[in-house]
Amino acid sequence: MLAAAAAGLLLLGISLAFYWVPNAPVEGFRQRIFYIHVPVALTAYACFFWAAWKALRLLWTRDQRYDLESYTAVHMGVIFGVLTLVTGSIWARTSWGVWWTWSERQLVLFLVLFLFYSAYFMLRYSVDPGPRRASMSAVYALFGVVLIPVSFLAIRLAEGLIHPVVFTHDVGDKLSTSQLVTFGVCFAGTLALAGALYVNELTGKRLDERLSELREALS
Amino acid sequence: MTSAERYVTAAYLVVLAVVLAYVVIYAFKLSRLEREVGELAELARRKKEEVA
Amino acid sequence: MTYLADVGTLARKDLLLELRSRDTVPAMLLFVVSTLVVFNFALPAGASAEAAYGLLWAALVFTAILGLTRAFVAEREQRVLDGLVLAPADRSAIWLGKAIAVVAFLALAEVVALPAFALFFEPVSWELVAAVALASVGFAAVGTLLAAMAAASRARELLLPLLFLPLVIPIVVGGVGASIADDPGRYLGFLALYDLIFAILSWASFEYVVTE
Amino acid sequence: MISARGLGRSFGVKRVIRDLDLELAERELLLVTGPNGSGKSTLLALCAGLLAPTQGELEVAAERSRIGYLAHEPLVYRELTALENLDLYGRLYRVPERRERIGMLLERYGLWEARRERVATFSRGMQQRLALCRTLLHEPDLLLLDEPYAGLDEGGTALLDAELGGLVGTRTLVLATHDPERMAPLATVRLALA
Repeated sequence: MLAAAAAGLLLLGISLAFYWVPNAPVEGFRQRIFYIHVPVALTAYACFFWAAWKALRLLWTRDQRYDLESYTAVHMGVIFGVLTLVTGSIWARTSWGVWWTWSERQLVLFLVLFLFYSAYFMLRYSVDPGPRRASMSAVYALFGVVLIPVSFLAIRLAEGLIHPVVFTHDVGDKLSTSQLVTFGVCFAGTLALAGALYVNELTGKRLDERLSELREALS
Repeated sequence: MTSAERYVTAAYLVVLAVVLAYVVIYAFKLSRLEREVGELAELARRKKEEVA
Repeated sequence: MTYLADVGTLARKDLLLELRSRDTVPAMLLFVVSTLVVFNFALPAGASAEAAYGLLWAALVFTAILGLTRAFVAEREQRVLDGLVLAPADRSAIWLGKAIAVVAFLALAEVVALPAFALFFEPVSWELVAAVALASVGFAAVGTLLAAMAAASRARELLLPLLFLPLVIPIVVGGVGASIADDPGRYLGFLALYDLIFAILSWASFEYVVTE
Repeated sequence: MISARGLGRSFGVKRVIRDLDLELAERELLLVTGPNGSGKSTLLALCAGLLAPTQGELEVAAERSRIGYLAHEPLVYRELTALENLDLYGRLYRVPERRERIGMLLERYGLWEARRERVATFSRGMQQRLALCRTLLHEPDLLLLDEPYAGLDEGGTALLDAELGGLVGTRTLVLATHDPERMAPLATVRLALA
């Protein structure tokens, strides 16, 4: 269901982004990356918040099934985070001719988050499975969503300081109706995609766990 | 194709490629799970025979 | 009141342990001075004053990591942490006591590092001292919690910097800002905000890291 | 005092304790026996609250401050002296008349002379004696003792025998040992883990 919705919405969204929306006044054709880059980034945030919500539920109820759910959500968040970095890098290349720029807030923030959540995986791999690992991972996932606004603030503060040149897109300006519709469809599509992947991955991880239990019981 | 068009297309293709890569990795995982289930079924069958 | 008494008991124990074994603070002092000397050679001739302040903050972060990797060694050796966790004291008191000890060790390192920096590189302003003080609290708050996590893992000392560095990037931004910007107040305010947010978060979540 | 229903604990996929039912009333003595790796220490850590069950339920009707837990490790700082360690725990447990109580225990367990020496210099037996002092310091209602005789010499064994003899019937005791002979006559409940 979710997968079908994701496929449909994304196909529709991409067609809209390529064939329906008019070129942006200043940026021209290259502005169309917006319709994939920003929805993917917002979806990554959504995944991280979902992970933190599940982490909070785990610490609240001590119900161990939330551990796998939180872990899977972080996993999806990192996939979408990497996509944000790559599409953002391409956007930087078309706009300013460089593959990386420290003056693009979103991009820098995602680099910090990527490092942070990579350490989450290191933490999980380095602790034996059990309730202790579940609650430590949950605490770390919670720190992640607090780090997002704090880092964002820090990056804004740093901009004026270290890299005084600030580039601007015209996406910050008001979006036209057609732009808004295209963006909405694409965002719904990436969200549905993340949801479908999340459900799939969660089932797979649970299956893995059950199988090892079965193996233990049989041996 | 202008260079802007190429880059925009590339951005969308990257997303597609990552999703496809995920599907491929998942296919490998599925086949591993299938093999493991097979092994466990075999193990269970042998245990049952031993008991009988 | 009993809470504060517990915190005092635990913090005093950490200071006593350090006084007895003297293995963390001397290492931190030596490390921070060595780092400054290395940075002198890492900076190209004619590099700006701003660059020197940036390197000072890098040196402080790594010194904090050095101290934090030792934070739970005494507890880990003989599973003493289990003994403390079982005691009727609130578990957050263990975090607070340890964080106070870490701040004390960092302060000692900084008392040496800042004059050394002033001697080797650039003058030290009051804003910089305030920023370093605020940053030490942030390092200790977040670092103590993460050190407890790292101590429970197999990777141990290896894991701590990986967990710690992404979380303290905002401290570095605030610290460098307070050192070189025209309006350091904004950056000091940001550091105070960081301390407040992450101290509360670490204080509230420490229990979940040391219990099941 | 302790009641377990379908209690289980796994470490990863390895299930150390499975489907354990247990009822222990106040002032009883539970003797837990079994070979190495059978889950004795895990059961005691579960009762102490250090570990959480992964299956089933476990209720322990004693507050954290009323439990005394003797582990494999003595749970004391190696770089502190015997006196400093006991003082730390005495403060945390809010033991009334702390100094007198600590002095009495150190005297009884033959550690008075060594009270100002670092634990790192102690022999295994002395560390076990100190661990016993730490466990008994706050006069707990529920005592969880994991191999309490480990490392003790004849003198230490006799001291512990006398101590346990005095505690039986007035406190709830859970004793884990791979050598069941010693405490067998006093046990009111026995649990053999496989």
